[in-house]
Parts: sequence; structure tokens; C-alpha cells
Amino acid sequence: MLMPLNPVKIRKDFPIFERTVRDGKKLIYLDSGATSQKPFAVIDAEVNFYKFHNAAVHRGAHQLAEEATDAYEGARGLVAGFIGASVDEVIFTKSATESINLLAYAMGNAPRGNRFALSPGDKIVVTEMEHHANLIPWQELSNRTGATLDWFQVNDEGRLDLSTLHAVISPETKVVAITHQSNVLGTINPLDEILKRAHEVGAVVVLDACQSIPHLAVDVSTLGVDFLAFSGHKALGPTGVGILWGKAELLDQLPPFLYGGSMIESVTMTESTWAPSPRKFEAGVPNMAQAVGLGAALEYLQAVGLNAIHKHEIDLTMQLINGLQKIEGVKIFGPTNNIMRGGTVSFAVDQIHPHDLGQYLDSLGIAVRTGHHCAWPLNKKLGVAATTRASFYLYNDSDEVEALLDGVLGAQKYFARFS
Amino acid sequence: MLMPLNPVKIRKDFPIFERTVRDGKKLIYLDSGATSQKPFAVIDAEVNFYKFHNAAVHRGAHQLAEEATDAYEGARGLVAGFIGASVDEVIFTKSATESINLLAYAMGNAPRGNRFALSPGDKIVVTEMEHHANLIPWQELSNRTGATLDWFQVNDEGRLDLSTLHAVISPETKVVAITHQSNVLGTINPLDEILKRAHEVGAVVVLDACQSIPHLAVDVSTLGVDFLAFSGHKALGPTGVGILWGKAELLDQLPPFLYGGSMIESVTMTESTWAPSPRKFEAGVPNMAQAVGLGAALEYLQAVGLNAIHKHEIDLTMQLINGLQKIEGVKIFGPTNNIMRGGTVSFAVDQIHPHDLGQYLDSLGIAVRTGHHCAWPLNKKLGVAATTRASFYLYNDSDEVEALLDGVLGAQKYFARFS
Amino acid sequence: MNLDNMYQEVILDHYKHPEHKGLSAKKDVQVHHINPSCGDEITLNLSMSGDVVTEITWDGIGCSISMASVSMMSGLLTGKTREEAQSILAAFLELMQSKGTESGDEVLLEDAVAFAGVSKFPARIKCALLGWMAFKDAAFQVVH
Amino acid sequence: MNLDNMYQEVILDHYKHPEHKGLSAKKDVQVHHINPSCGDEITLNLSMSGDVVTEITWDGIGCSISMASVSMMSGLLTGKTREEAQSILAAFLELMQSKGTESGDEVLLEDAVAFAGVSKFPARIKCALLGWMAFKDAAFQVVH
Ligand SMILES: Cc1ncc(COP(=O)(O)O)c(C=O)c1O
Ligand SMILES: Cc1ncc(COP(=O)(O)O)c(C=O)c1O
Repeated sequence: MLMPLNPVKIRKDFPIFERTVRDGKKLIYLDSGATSQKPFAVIDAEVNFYKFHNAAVHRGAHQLAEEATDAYEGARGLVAGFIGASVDEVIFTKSATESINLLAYAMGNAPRGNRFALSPGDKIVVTEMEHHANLIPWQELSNRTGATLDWFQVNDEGRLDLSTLHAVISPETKVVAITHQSNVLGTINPLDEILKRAHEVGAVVVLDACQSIPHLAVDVSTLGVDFLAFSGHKALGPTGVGILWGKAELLDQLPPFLYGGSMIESVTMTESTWAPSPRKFEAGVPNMAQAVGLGAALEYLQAVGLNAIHKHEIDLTMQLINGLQKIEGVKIFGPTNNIMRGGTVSFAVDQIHPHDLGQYLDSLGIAVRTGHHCAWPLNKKLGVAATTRASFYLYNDSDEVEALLDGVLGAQKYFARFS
Repeated sequence: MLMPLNPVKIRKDFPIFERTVRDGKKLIYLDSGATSQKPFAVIDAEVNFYKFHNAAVHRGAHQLAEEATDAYEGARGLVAGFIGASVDEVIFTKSATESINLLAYAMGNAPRGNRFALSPGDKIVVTEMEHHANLIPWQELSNRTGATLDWFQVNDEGRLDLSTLHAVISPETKVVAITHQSNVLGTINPLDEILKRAHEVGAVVVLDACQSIPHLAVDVSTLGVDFLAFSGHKALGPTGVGILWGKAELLDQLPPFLYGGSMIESVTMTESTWAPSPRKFEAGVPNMAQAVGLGAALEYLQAVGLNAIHKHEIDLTMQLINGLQKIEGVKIFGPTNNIMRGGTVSFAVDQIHPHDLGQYLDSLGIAVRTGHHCAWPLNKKLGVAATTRASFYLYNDSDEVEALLDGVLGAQKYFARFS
Repeated sequence: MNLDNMYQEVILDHYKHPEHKGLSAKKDVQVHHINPSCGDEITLNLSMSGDVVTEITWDGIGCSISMASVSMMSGLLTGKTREEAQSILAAFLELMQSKGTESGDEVLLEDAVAFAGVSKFPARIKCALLGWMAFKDAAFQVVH
Repeated sequence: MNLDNMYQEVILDHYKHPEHKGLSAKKDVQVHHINPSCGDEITLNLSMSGDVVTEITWDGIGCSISMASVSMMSGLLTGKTREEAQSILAAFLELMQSKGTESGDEVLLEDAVAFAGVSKFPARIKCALLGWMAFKDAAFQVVH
């Protein structure tokens, strides 16, 4: 039995909920899919780094440098523990966007003979539901290398159409880049079949875990993927930090991406050689305070419990879906049952453009996201230019879902005024 | 007349100086060349962003998103004001290292016909005193494109040998990447001749301003360079944020680097087009809190006054150089006068390896940097494997210089014990 | 904040009953503009005779603000000289950048002063400007 | 912190009067190791006869800790079997990772227990290990 969450108590850990919006309205934050709010523990961790231990890591023989290194490498250990990885497999980046670009550029840097080298005839596979961050880097890598880009389609239920599995992931496929959970539809993608086929043809599987890692327990030691990326700021962590995880033996073979200090073994005017991972992928003075903050965020999430968080979000999600289904003129995009889905619900309301709906909800203190959610091709597939999205996290509660449902009804009334 | 700084008063703005090191010793922080300490104003700015305004910028129609956008774009305005740029010329990166890699990769992405496209026969020019961050990205760009890498040598005084100006910057030269101030020698490089020659042959000049921007007034509207990079964390700012500045008309022509959300104009499954600068270069949810912190840092520096800071540092530098010159067995690398130099002094002490000297100083509470300072080719040129470096900032004072000089004498005694 | 400041009756009217919508068969220039952050799109046909705007027609999808704005603009600028249109455009731009401190020049902007309320919502300003920027672009292309 | 914990007399002695320094003309394997964060470098020649380490010589530049450590190690491992050398190496590694909580196995490590104090200084552990890692690499290469 999972202990249910107490969102009211949890909100007390998050300073932003002490403020109000739009002239004294309670803040109902349903935009965690874009970025999450931060608990005191995370803010304090970052602050304490600056106040007590700030120095450049790895480089100094003085006490502050030792402490900064401990804090930074300690944070790497926390991330590794959180996702079930070895410490040296965890690379700090600035964001998931950078993590995925790192991979795509590093593969582009692979010399012929390297297992990541791509050439015309090779294939990169994505899906129609990818966020731009897990689509355009691969488009561009395919442009640079001549490899072909192919993709899985999304069906009417908002799930991947895997009937084409063997055609899409063909023997030429070198990379399969896929989202774990859609940031628009809430769909959680089933990985087993894809992994089996990808590994059968010798492709590596890159998982965009931006929307899953913060919300459900993920263990890379059993998951089966080869690389995984996520952003700290969506997981209660600071802005300006992301993670790339990769299997040790693959990171060994992967060329570096950013060049500069701390990632080298030796340097002459004309040539350089590289340190081992993770150092090889972390050029320059890193985002130390942010890494430390992310460590604190993951500790916080672990203390609350990922399974409890996921269950809580699914309860809110089903409450919202059931409520929306009762409102005339509302269309939900994505699965409407609770199977393999997370706490993100996108919908449209007849006659009201999402931007106007969002503005109306905002006037009630309800923060949702409107637009294409950086998944433009998916929107086109859904036949809409934009949707309204509510995304849940551990600090939301069922009253807030009711407020949103009331808000949708209110908006219908408001915008019907002059018809 | 410049008002002299009051470092004792300034130190009160920096929480880290409330702590002691190594069993109660006063912290004498002479490692600002690696990273600077942070005033309350910067820490608070970051904290306030999280506590009151945290949301994803540019994307939401809700109040928090508006406020976050204001804060983030306001910070861009502060950076622009600080360096004399137009707002749209300021790009937030994670570090100077990323800024320079951005440029090098973006140039590598330039299609034939684009003014940044490089090919065999073209030339990239650097100097022997570059930090790895302003050397290796260009080595790798030259590897990828077939362009030749050439460089200015460093003379015995630790200054650039510009007698080869016309040979090194030849008509084939497309890029000249050069440091404004050496992070090892303290040398400030004269730009006029180099700029004149570079622009005469149609090359762009990239300035690594990591060690200059935090310490002396720099105005890009009169400086004459085409691109400029620096790190926030060396300028009292947070970790995890850097700046790339470029002339508007050049940023227009420069292809993007990181691909993902917010940097696009339109996206299909196979093709994407780009937003104008600076958006084009800022994919993903940015390091918002860090950008805001950097804005606060630059405001703090401006309030103290860059000219006063520079003068203060030069006074400390001359005090240190004069003191070191009186100690037997000490060799100083770099200019020993106060002409065109900043507050960074590297030196060697006979019979004591820098690592051991640094350790001894650390036991007195004095934090210096030892090693090759990520400028390995320069070290080789100087004929040493490592040096000891003291670097000053506004919070240092003349007592601390005395403490360092005493420390060097103490180390000589300590390590002579068993000869 | 008062939502009614933004959603003026005349704006919602234009949204529900857009004017000059439907692309003309003939035109001097056609432009296509996108608001990449929200997905709004507009196609605009411009015809000029000498210095005078003779016809503006458009098609597009977007929120009430972007659609009402282009609808109102089309009527407002038709029949104006290039120079007059520029002044009106400038006045509208100024109003949008006023952060709610201005009420707009009614002589120049006529009904478009209703957008004054939008200028308090920074995220919506680009919605209000989408059509105007398309016109600006088109007018520039007609001569060049 | 007490600096003397790290800078033991025997360590500074080895630094000032290094042993086995100067590369032998003959060797089975030569390796070159670098500490990239500080620039220390070492070249190490290893000769083995069957299972026994017959000679270790080295040259390099570096701090007192790295130079004293390779000097001491060279003496300690010469004449040992591969297996004995591995145990000593393992004991030294364990000592270095002990963060000052262990004093080291004097039977195995002999004078090298003097490095116990270094284990309290995380930034210096890699100095102490430079030579040992070079030996480990060389010993691996002799067989492979
Ligand atoms: C001259 C110079 N360039 C570049 C860098 C790289 O800066 P960062 O490590 O913050 O990216 C540094 C500092 O380490 C530097 O001193
Ligand atoms: C599924 C998915 N992938 C990638 C990203 C990009 O993350 P970031 O903007 O933090 O780099 C996001 C969030 O915007 C996302 O939801």
C-alpha cells in the first residue's frame, strides 16, 4: 500500500505558493510540464554552495576547492543513485536540450570506424510525438551525415503505431531516439518491443526522459536503453542543469562535444587528447551550484517516493479527464484511460482558442500552458495549431482540478458573451 | 580622481568571508581567476527568481510566465548595458566555454556560400597564450573543415609577438580568436593592430573576455571586435551562465548551434527554420535564474565602478610583484610592470613544486591556484609544467598580499627542513 | 487585472465576424507570417495602386487577439496612402508598447484603440502585432 | 589540519633524493602517464622475469607527493612477484581511499605507510597514485 501524498503539506515546502497572482488569487500551478516549482531544500542547497563552498572544482589544492569538488561529485552520486547508474555514467549538462545535442554532435564527430559514425545509407529513427529537442538535433545530424531520418507515427489514441516496427527500425538503423512520456499527450511509450528490435539491428536507443524521470521511478540498470536525457528544472531542480546518462562502454567510445578546460588529457597547439568520461563531456567550470541543487531535488523526490507521486498524478489526471469529458465541446488529445500515461492532459474547447482559454484561466490564478508545446509536427498530426495543457505534480490537489474544470465552464460563458 | 575601494567593507557583501578555513584561519581568497565569490545581491536575485517568479519564459500566457520573461529579458538588458551592446546581440550560454564552442560549431554548420563557411585553404588564427577553451574548439573546427590553424607566439616578457602580424593573419584568415587578458600571465593584449589587420583581410575577431570583462570597463560598441565571450561565475555571477556577444549583422548570418524548443520559426518532421537572434541561439528552457543572477552581478560591479576595481587590482598586483622580486629563488611569468596587465600573477619558487606551495599556503588559509591553468601550450612555452597563480578581485586587500608574501617565505623554510 | 480590458466587445466581434477574410484572387504581394511561440499563422494579400492600398485580404488561424487585429487592420488601412498607413502602424506599435499607460490615438487608430488593454499583457502583444507585421512586410515587398 | 601529516620526513627525503630515477636502457614495457589536472608526468620502465619484477626505473616531473611515491614504490615492488605486487598496490589504494581513517599495513607497505596523511587531502590522492597507476598499466601490458 502506498501512503497517499498530502499536497497541502507538500506545498508548504515550496515558497512560491506563499504568493498570490492576479490581485490576490491563489496560485494554481498546472504547468509543471514546462518547469516545476522549487522546494526550499533545493534553493538552500544552491545558496549554501555559494555561501560556504564556492570554488572551481577539480582544479585547486585549497580547502574551498576540495569542498566544492566534494559537493559537485556528491551530487553526481545522488543522480547516479536516483536513476540506478554508475557514477561515471552521469554527465552534467545545462539541460535536456543540451544533453541530446551533445549526443547528436558527438556522434557527428565520430571518425569513420567509430561505432557512432553515420553515413548515407544509415538511418536515424524518431517518433511523431517528439519534442523539438529530440527531433531537430537528429534532423540536423542526418543532414550533416547523409543518414536518413525515419519515424513512428502516432495513432488516434495518441499512442505510437508500432505495427511498422520492423520497417521503421531496419538493419540500417543506428540510432533510435524516442520520448519516454509525451509532453503533450501524456502517453508513456512501451519500450520493450522497440528495445528488442533496435538492439537486434545494433542500434542504440536514446530516451528523452524529461517528462518521466520527475514523475515515475526509472532505473537505467534494468530499463535497457543506452542513453537517457532529462532536465533538472522539471524535477524540482534549479534551472541551468540537465543530465545525460549513457552506458559506460558507449561513453568510452563516444567522442567529446564541448572542448575546453578539464576535459583533456593533454594539449599541444595542434592536438589534444581526452580525459575519460564523465570528465570528457564536461568542459569548463561546470554549473556547480545547479548540480548540487539537482542533487537536493532528487533527494526530496526520493523521500516523498516516486511511486506515490505517480499514483497521485494519475488520480488527478483521471479526475480531470472524467470532468472534461462531461463538458460539451471539449476534445481531449491522448489516452483517456490510466494505462501507460502520466499526468499531462492536453485538450481543446470548441470556439475558444487555447491562448484565450489560457488567459481566462490565468485571470482566475490557474496557470496552464497553451500552444504547440514545442511539438509542432505532433500538433499538425492532431490537426490543431495549438492545445491547452494542464500538467500535474506532487503539489497539486483535487480542489485544483475542480477549479480548472470550473474555469473551463466559466471561459465558455465568458467568450460566448458576444456571439 | 577615482575613489579608492574599501575591500573590508566590500567583503561584508560576500557571505563566504564570514567563514574560516583550515581550523579557524581567515579565508584569503586569491583564486578569483578560477571563479569569483558571490555577493548577497547575486544569491538573492537567484533565490527571488525561484521564490516568486519561477516559470518557463516566452512560452506561457500566465502571470508567472510573464514575470519570468520580464526577469530574464531584463537581465539580458543589463548585460547589454554593461558591455555597450544592443539587447538582441546578447546570447545567454552556460559558460564562456560554451560560448566559444557555439561559435566554432555554428561556423562548422555554415553551408557553402555562407560567410562563415570554412574550407581547406582557409586559416584560423589563435595565440600561444590561449586557455584551452579558446584553443581546442578551433583545433577541432580546423580538423573538421580542413582549415589551417596558425598562431601568434608569446615572447619572453609574456606578451604577444606581433612582428609576424602580416604573415600570421594572411588573406586566407577567416577567424582570429584571441584572449583579451591572459589567465596565466595577466597580460592584456593590444587589439588595435590585430583588429586592423584582421578586418583588412576580412576575418572576424573573437575575443575571449573571461579575464577582462569582470575587471575592467569593456565597451563593445567601440572595441572593434566581432564576437566576445565571457563567463558569469568569474564576474561575481552564478555558476552555469555565460555570454556570447556578436554584432547583429553577423549573428544574422551565423547558423544555429543547439537545436530544440524556442529557437525555431517552424518545424516539420523533416525540416526546420530558425527564429532571429538571440532566440536562434537559445534552445530549450534557459538558465533563467542564473541569467537573472548575472544581471545582479553586473549591476553590483557597475555600482562599485570598473575603473576603480581595475586600479585597485593593479595596486595589489604591483605590491605582490615588488614583494616577490625581493624573495630569492622566485621567478615571475608575465609582465612585471603595470602597463597593459591585469591582476593575475603567476610565479615559480625554486625547489618547491607549485602543488606543494599551494598546499602550504592553503594551510595558512590562502587559496591560490596551481597547475597549468588550462593553458598547457603556454606552460610548455614558459618551460614549466605548472605555476602558482594569485589572482585578485575587489574584495582583496594589501594585508592579504603581505600574507601571501610571508607565506612564500614560510614555504621556503618549511620545505628546506630536510635538505 | 481585469480581463474585460483586453477582451473588448469590438475585439470579440471582429474575432467572431472577421472582415476581409478570404484571400483575393489578385494581389501584388502575398506574405505568410507565423507566431512561432504559439503556432498562429496568417497569410495576407496586398494590392496597391501607386501609393494607395487598394485591397487587403487575409486568411489564418489564431487567437481572438491576433484574428481581430488583422481583421480591424485590413479595414483601417484600405484606401490609405503608404505614408498614412505607416503613421497608423507606428501609432499602433506605440500603443502596444505602452504597457497600459496609453489609450491610443483615436483619430488614427479608430476602433483599434480597443487593443490598448492588450498592451498590459506582454505575452499577447505579439498576437496583436501578427497581422500588422505581415502588412509591413508586404508593403515593403511591393516596392522592392 | 596539520601539514606535517602529509609532508612526512620520509616523503620529503624521497622527493629530494629520488630512488630508481633515470630510465634503464633495457625494459620490457615503457609507459607514460600524465596527471592532466596538474601537469605532472611520469615515464616508467618495467622489466620482469617470468612472474617477478626485476627492475623499475622512472623519470618525471611533479610535486613532492607524486615523485616520492613513485620513488618509494619502485624500491618496494622490485623483486616482488606479480601477485605480491598486486596485493601491495591494493593495500596502497585502500589506504589512499581511507580519508585519513587508516594508518596502512606496515608489513605490506613498509615506508609507504607515510602516505596515510595524504589520504585526507582529496586533491592530492591522484598525485600519490600517479606512479602506482603507471606500474599497474605496465604490469598489465607485459602479459598482454
Ligand atoms: C581566459 C579564459 N578563457 C576561458 C575560460 C573558460 O571559462 P569557463 O570555464 O567558465 O567556461 C577561462 C576560465 O576558466 C579563462 O580564464
Ligand atoms: C519531452 C521533452 N523533451 C525535451 C524537453 C526540453 O527540455 P529543456 O527545455 O529543459 O532542455 C522538454 C521540455 O521542454 C520536454 O518536455
